[in-house]
Amino acid sequence: MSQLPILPLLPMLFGSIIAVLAGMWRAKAAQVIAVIATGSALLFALTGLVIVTRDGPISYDLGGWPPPIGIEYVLDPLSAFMTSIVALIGLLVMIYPVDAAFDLRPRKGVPLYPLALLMLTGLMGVMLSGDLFHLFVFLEIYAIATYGLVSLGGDRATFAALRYLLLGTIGSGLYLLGVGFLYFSTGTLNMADMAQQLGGMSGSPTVLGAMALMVIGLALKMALFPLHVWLPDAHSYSTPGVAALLAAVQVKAGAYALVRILFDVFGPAYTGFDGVPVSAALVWFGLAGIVVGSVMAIRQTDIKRLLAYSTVAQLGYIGLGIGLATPLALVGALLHVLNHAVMKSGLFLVAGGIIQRTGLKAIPRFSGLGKRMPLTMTGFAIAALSMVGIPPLAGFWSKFYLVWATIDLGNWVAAVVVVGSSILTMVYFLKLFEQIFVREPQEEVVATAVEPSGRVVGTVGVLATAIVLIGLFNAAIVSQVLGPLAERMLG
Amino acid sequence: MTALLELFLARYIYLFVLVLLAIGLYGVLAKTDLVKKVIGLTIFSTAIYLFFIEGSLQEGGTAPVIDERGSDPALYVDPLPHLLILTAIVVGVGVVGVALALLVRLYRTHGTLDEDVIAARLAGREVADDGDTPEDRG
Amino acid sequence: MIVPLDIIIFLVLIIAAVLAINVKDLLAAVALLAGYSLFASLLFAGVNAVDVSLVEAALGAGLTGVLFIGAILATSRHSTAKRNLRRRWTMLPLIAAFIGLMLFASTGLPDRGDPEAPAHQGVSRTYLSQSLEDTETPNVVTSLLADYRSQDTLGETLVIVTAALAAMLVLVRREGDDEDDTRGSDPGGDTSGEARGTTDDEQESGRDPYADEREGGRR
Amino acid sequence: MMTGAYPSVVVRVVGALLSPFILLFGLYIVAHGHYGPGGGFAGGGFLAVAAILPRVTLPESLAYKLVPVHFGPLMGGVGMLLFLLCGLVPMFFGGMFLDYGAVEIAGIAASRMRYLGILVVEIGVGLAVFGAMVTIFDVLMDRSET
Repeated sequence: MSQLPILPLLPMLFGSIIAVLAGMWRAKAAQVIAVIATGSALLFALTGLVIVTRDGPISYDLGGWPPPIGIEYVLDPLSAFMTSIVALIGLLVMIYPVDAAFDLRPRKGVPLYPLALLMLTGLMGVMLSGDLFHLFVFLEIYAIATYGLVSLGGDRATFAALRYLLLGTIGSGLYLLGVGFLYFSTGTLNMADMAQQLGGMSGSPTVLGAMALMVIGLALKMALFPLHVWLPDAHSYSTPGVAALLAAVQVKAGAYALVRILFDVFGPAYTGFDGVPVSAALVWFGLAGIVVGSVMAIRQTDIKRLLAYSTVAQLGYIGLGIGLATPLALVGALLHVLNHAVMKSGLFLVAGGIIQRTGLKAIPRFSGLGKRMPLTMTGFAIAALSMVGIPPLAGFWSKFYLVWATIDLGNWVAAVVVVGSSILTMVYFLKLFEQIFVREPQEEVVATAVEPSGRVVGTVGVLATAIVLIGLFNAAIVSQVLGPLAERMLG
Repeated sequence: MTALLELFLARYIYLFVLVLLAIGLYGVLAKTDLVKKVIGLTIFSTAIYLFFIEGSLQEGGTAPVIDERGSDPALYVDPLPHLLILTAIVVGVGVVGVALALLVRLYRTHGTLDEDVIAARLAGREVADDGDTPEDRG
Repeated sequence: MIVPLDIIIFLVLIIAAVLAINVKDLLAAVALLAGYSLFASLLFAGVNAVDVSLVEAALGAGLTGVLFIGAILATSRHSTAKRNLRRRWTMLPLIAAFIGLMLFASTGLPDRGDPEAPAHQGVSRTYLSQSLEDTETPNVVTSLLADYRSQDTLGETLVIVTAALAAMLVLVRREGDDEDDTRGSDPGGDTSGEARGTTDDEQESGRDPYADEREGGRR
Repeated sequence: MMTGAYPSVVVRVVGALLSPFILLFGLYIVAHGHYGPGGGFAGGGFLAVAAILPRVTLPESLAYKLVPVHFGPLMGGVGMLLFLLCGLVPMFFGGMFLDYGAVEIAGIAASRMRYLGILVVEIGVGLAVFGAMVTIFDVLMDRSET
């Protein structure tokens, strides 16, 4: 299986290009190709995950050139884990009905699915790359595809996309500058090789500066507080399918790159703490993000905007986990990447279903939806309860590991914030629950609404099941995949 | 004095690149005209290209095309940053293309490219149809 | 590389950059930007980066300029934006912090053209000494681009294709079902003209077969 | 807007005359990448200019007959596909993705194979850049078919 690392990427690469050409011929063909491509990518990624957790990482030399010379792809538990998440969420969004997901009827030559595929390709490339510059290239692929997809949401979304483009390009520019500093002080671009070279120069101002630049750049991409300014608009104005992709996997690519670079490339220079304020900054900004995101979410009346601010808060958890830099915290952060992907995409897809049937976005008008759409709303309830952190659902466990990690370190402020934010999350979801389940239908559109189409219910059902399963089997995930991974990265 | 001059000669590239980066960043962050912002972005990225390419210089090296002098690395400049910047230039053109497409679409709706005006207008509208008027469907 | 010439070009670059973001006439700004890119490509040629110089001149200066001019002709030539002094002042500390960080970081970088610099002792030695043997290609940048690091080039080509597709999607014709329209409303909406403002292409829309349909969607 | 016949005869004639030469130069640059500055990106850029120039100067009906609108995305896809196939073929010979040297054809040394692989890749890149740039221009000029 020496070809394994490239296998998840190949169907995506070919699929997106073939979808472009097929889409010029038949409008429907592109979606079929997209489903096939993401489906086979998911299959390969899961196979990869099973094999690498058993046998250890596989390295792949592109073009047959050994690593420092050529570009290396690395399939290790972390990248296989992330790639699987991307492929899973991607597949569900591709199956989701096109009008509800993208608010655009497919037509000949409209590159809707090719662009969505290219975004997923970029995300997977980021996750597989073992080369600092190559990571930048794929960072830009998914970013550019995102700018196009966000603009589907209409006028405000276009404006949000432009603002995101300006900030995102500055972010990748800063990352590129960081890569430049590292290259000129080590003479290599390969991550493993660079980690070795950097081992002897942890105090050098260039390395510290490069670390700061790369962290700022990637934090912009990941929308970590206070660099999240582009996120609420871009996520809430884009169409439900795009928003699900953005919140579930797109911002996680930044988080992944941050984990990869801080722990695998900078390694001791980062975790050693001596005089390096980067990790402390991540902790405090993560906490601030949790508080600000939750408080802002409570104040929203538009469901998609509420979910967008909640994403800011959830990304704060991930930033906190990366900043604490202990194995437990890293497990919590990575588990939260998975949980948040499943929960938030589920919530956005539910919102898409509501919009598909009723056209409503304002929460005060949701009264009685629970009676009209029982299946969809059950999925919604599971995802929302998981977001709050009710055991034994998935969302509980990642917070549990994070709290454990903060108590371990004696960082009581962080522990209080994490627990307290659950209450804030409860507040904004209770508001929704009251409207949906307790009240009687008041609006004409609600009273006549029916369950969304089968594919909507199906995708939401898959995600809700996944939330329950991840919650029940989280011990297996942690002990088999994430635990050893965190130990290795920090050991 | 000569020491200072030598220091300047060895490092002046960084100073100039830094000035250009700052101008570009200022253009993106402080200007309100959207075209000017994209121009600032281009200035910013071109300054990054300069940073890389100037770093590839090796005293006495010529262009990295192997000629009859043989393939001793000391004879040529470092080709790797050249490749990286080739890539970055193409990426930059792509980003500018998408940015301009977004600009054109915004202009068609609003008839202006002033960021503050568009933002105010969108915010005003947001308040207006907060209550899910039928137009909000879709 | 001739140092005084370098410094002069850098000064020209700075002047062009400052003017490009400050002149009111956007066409002039784009011309200045193209000039900026051309002078940058001159600098690239000066340090023997011939490939980069060519690409920067063709794509960076040429095609970017064409795209900018196209966009300006499709929108408006004069910058009407008002100054936002508050934003300007809040941004200055950020930029100052960035400059400080960069200055701090650059103290550890090697001197200009230093043959002992780590970058010249790293992987690029392999490329230079092996390229002719491995690939029969004298131009090392080409063998790097299309062989040693061909996956980068694959990604890069994908980027430009993605950009083209994204631009298509951004400006896709909406058949009158844009976000602000109710489903099934008359696509030839008659309120379209007023919200569009004064556009330079007003007279052009008469001969555009899609114009009616489009304007309905773009109120 | 800008597309359509330019009012000045001189510009029209010069544009019409210049375009084929730019095209030729672009092809030369694509092919010449092995030995000197150039390659797919710069060459593709020149090809795109050669296609855009008639769009700016000549009458629309003629210009869009020379290089139709759907040509842009088509060439982008075809060029990219060429590149990807070039990467895929070595995998059937047991090599890695994009490892042209692994392709075994009797009488051709591995280094020669790499040389040819680079050529194919450059052509693919040239086509893709050409297609993408023309598409972006058409889209900005409101001429695309979508």
